[in-house]
Amino acid sequence: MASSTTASLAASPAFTFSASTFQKLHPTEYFRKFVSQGVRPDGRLLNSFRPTTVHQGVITTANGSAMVRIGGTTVVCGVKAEVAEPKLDAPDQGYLVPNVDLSPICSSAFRPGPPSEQAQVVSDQINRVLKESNVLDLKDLCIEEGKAVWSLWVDVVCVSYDGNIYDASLTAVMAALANVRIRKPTYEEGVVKVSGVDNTDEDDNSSFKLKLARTPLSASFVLFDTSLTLLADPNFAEEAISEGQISITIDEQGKLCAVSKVGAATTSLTSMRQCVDRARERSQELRAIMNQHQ
Amino acid sequence: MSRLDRTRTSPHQLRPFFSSQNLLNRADGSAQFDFGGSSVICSVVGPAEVKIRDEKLDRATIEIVARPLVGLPGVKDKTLERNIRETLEPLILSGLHPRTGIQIVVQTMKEDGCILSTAFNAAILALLDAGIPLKSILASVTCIIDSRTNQILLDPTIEETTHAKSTHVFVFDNKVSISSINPEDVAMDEDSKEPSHTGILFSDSTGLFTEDEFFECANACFKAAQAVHGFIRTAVSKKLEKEYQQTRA
Amino acid sequence: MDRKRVPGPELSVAPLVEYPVGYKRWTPLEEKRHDLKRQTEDMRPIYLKTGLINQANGSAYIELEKTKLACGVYGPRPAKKLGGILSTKGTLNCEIKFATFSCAKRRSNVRVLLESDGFGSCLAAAITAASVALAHAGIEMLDLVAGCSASYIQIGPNPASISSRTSSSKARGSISTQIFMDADLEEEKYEQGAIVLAYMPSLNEITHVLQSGKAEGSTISKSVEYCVEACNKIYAVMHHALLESINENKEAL
Amino acid sequence: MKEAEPSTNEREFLLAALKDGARIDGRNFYDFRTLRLSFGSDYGAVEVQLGNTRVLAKVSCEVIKPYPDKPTEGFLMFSTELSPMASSAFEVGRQTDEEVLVSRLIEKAMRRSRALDTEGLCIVAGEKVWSIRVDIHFLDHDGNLVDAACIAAITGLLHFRRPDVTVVGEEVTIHTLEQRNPVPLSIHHIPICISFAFFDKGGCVIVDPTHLEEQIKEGDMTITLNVHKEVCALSKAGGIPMELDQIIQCSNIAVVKVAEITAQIQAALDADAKKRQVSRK
Amino acid sequence: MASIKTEQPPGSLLPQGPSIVLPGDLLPAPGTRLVTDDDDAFITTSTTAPVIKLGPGLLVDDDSIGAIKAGILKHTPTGNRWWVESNQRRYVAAQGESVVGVVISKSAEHYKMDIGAAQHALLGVLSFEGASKRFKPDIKIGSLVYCRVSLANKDMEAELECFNPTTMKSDGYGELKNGFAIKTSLGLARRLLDPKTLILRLLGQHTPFETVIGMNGKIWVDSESPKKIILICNAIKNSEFLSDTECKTMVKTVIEKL
Repeated sequence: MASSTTASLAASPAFTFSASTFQKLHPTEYFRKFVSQGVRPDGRLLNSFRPTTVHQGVITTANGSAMVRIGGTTVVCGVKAEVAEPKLDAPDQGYLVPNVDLSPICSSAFRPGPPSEQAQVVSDQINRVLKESNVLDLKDLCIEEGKAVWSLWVDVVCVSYDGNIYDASLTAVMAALANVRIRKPTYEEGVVKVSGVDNTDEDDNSSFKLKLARTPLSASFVLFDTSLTLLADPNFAEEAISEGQISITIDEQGKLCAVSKVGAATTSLTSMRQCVDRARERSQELRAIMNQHQ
Repeated sequence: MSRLDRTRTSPHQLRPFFSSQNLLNRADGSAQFDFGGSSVICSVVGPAEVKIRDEKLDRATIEIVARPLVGLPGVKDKTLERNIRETLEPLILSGLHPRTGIQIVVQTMKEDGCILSTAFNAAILALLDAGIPLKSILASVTCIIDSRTNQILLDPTIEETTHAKSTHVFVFDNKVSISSINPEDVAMDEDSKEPSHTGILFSDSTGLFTEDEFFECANACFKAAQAVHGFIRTAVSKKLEKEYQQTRA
Repeated sequence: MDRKRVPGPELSVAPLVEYPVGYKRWTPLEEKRHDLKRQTEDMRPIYLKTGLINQANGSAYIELEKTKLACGVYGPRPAKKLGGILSTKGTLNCEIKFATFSCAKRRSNVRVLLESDGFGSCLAAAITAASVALAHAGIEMLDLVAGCSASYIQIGPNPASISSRTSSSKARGSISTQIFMDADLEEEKYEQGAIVLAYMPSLNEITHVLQSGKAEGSTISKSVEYCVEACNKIYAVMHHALLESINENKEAL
Repeated sequence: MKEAEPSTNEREFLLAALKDGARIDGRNFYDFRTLRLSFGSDYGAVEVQLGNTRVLAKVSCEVIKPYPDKPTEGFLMFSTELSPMASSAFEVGRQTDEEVLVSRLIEKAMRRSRALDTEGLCIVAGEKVWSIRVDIHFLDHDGNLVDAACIAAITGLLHFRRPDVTVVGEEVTIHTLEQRNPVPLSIHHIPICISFAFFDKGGCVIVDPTHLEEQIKEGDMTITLNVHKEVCALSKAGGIPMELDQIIQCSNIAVVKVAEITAQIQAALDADAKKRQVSRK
Repeated sequence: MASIKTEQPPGSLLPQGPSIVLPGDLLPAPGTRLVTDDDDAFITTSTTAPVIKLGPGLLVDDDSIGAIKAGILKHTPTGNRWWVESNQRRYVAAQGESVVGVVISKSAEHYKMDIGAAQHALLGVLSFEGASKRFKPDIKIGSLVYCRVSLANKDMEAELECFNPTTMKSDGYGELKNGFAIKTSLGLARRLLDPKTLILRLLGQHTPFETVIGMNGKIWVDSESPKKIILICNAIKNSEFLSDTECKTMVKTVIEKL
């Protein structure tokens, strides 16, 4: 479909140069041509998401892991459980520490060095969703009250960046957390021990899984052009020319866990409603994908 | 039902506003805005010289620096910076000042909930004071849904926030938004009695809430934001009257 | 304290792993490898794919069972002027990172390598992947470079298991040094030395050798031989992966 | 953005005026600018205005583990990042020499002079101690940041109340402000910084220089004193050499200024305490 | 200040009374022809309607005229000009305005001047009365110069000149020797140039002094003694937010101090 549309564009007399040159020169104008016809240069409809895959347990060195692909965006999330001292004001609570890493390997747009603003913002968003919609009871991570607790380092590494990092990261985080297996610890005078026996069968009681209260999953959109047309699941190019972003995060009962809208001119409540509705369907699809790979 | 801060009687009542403009002498513009016990001071410098690497040939570069009251800035403050920048950028007519920089510094002075909203309102007052050309102004209000009563509490204190099941921050401008011209929107407005021109400039909600609750919050905050808009207008008028009392003819 | 990340506890350690009495961990007693399916000269099966990173000019993803590694190539782009000196040579900047969760102990804030199982093999894999990624990026090269690793591990004491290949072992009685190709982490624990070799198969030239630990000359020369052999095998895989990517491009057009 | 140098006219006029015994803002050489102290609703928050210079200090506390070698010693930390709000010459994440200087002086004046009894911050030896944190925010820079910051810091510490705690064996209960009245910190003495600027090869000495005066000054010195005429710190980092008796003259001036400022701080604190009592009733 | 309920619906037309506008407020000019200051291209909505000339602080947004700054909406019947009288500190160079600048550096052709705007402005070494290749004025770096903005454009540095383009005479432009300079808001500078403003006259009654007022908020003052200059500068600064009567008393008290 994409190719055909491109062809028709190139054919139309308005163009004296190739579609690709035109895209480079006037990205917005280029997109407008497509959007006006209800499609996007990559052949998607305005409200369609890119093909998505979720693979759990891809990293054996981690306690839990998942690789998520949304179109050209690939992220890997690994969860490592380590032992730490609890905070004095929360002696029976562990730590859940999500961080997203956007390194130069996944896009030339990112520079080496400390996390960029974008990386920090995504990390903070995910951290807030996990906390505010109390996905995990941190008391479950207690080993010995006031002495030792589990610290779950949830690290998301972006391998390939092509937009919509929030959806990809959150999905990876939730899939990885669902995949977490921690060996049952024993605590003796300040030392936490776990068994090193590799027990591969599913229903062994030498290790435990996390009790996740809910699984929030998100759907993101960008607002395009002065018409503020909604484009679902933006890719890199679409993010670059977007006027603003909307992200809706929903759990399996259809409860909203987060709604964020930044940038652009005022957005009508109608388009907000459209996003919520679309996010509902999308999060269902995502859950289906997650489960079939489990 | 009396509010936890004991000064308010209604869940939709805002805490008293306070503002003062032009209170810093080194900045080009400055303002302080208070929602009761929460206070944010904001300074604006620019249009001023900008580092070559940040220079934009067609418009001014807008930089936001957010500083917390306690401790060193962290990822939270980065998110705050980004939220404020992404919201102000479309309001500021940066095309009128190409190859310059506009730096906005936001400093929390007192913390009792709703810091983001307080910061938004302080920032717009500071921009007005600095005479930065703007498409429109904005006003922000925060609300929570109380986990025990399921009631929407506007402009909550920190204490009230501890009982929140969800928190919602909204920003609205003073322009009639495109949504009102959009017909199906008007149509929809009849059944769900939403103000015909409720358009959201910025929205950030976390916690656990239903779709209807979200839109209820949006409307409650929209109504409350009108009071903030009115307050900003009065504050600016007062300042101008003081300035022009000599040349009033 | 790192201001630019979501903060966690200042100090956290991996739990102490303990094994129940009588639990038998792998030891290089017989010629058996940690992975029983492999002979000493066998490598792990390689999975190699190009073009996973669509923002990159060239990219490759390589998997040797547990070792997983992604490589992206960006450029050629104009180099930053080094004191304004005009150089007739380009520069190849290389950055290798381990994902925080790639090892038993969480590494703090480093990247790219997704999971590592054995150091030598991981360097070798990195070389292979980088070379494929460069080729995929269409950077002119003399030849592909394949990387391969081997460990020297003493086996025995068990006469039965003395390798007929290592003649030197006879002299030293029951103890003999065996070459384990492409050793994994468990095996590396017992290694006395290791070699990582990078080789350009079609030119038949070695571009890089990293030998560490003690080993007899004969063992080393042997290991080099084996590695070169192995590299030729790897080359086939690389070749295949690149052809694939070309075909895919054809289809796309 | 780098600082704009004052014009020759301003420079020459300022010096001429000083020769004539006058300062640009109409002050005498040994006058401090009007000092305003205002407190927030919560404890340990104080805003200091010294003429056009504005500083906000916020004191906070948390319970942490002490260093093993000092099991009964609490912590006192200062954060003195110069915000671009005070002057666009200050960049985020780039420490200017001025910043280093200011933070050092404050460290010296407050911590090294042992103004705060850190032993008194111990809850359970080797287990739990209070860590007191003073965040100093510079809002507006019209010279003499050090003096303003020190006044803000010490006033904040005097104004601050930490939650009350009861220890029963290993059991530590930290009481909320509702449960029990919070307790003040034990402050040994009140160190005050007095900064001087020198002009005319030391022929002219002024107190509390403005930004313009700092830009043109030939040398400077900061003396930290308390009401008991004890010198806590004295720093003269470079600048023109000064006669010993000039230094002594400066310290004599400082003694007077310290008395005035300490009195004003006390008055402000008392006034605030009264206000709180009234509001509590 | 308490919370104030507003009668002003958002994005409304102008408020009544002293017509104070905020960005986003729309001018009540339905169907008018209007001509923007900079370019005389005009938007016609109805040919019969009166022509409106737009000054600073107003902008045409598709078919409506909106305020972009907070200020007092001003209008003169002559040419039917509308603009927003607003105050700010940061100077933005505008053609024809007189400013006081500081010499930052100099080259063979130009003095680079700091006039308090985002970019430095250029003052040609020949843009002085009677200046020629042979005879060029020599102004030191750091000196104050009173000059006129001959060219201002958002996309390039402003250019300055030290003579009146019509008469080619210096007209008081040029280097300012001695004296002292203070920085005030642009609004105050503008008002000081307005004869309706009392403060300068009041001061003049008590002590003779010279002053040069730059539209960029830089004000140069010279008088017989430093003390007097200081007094005048501070009086001017303090006058900004005072009424006429308050000014009178303020001036009286400071003069007595002298």
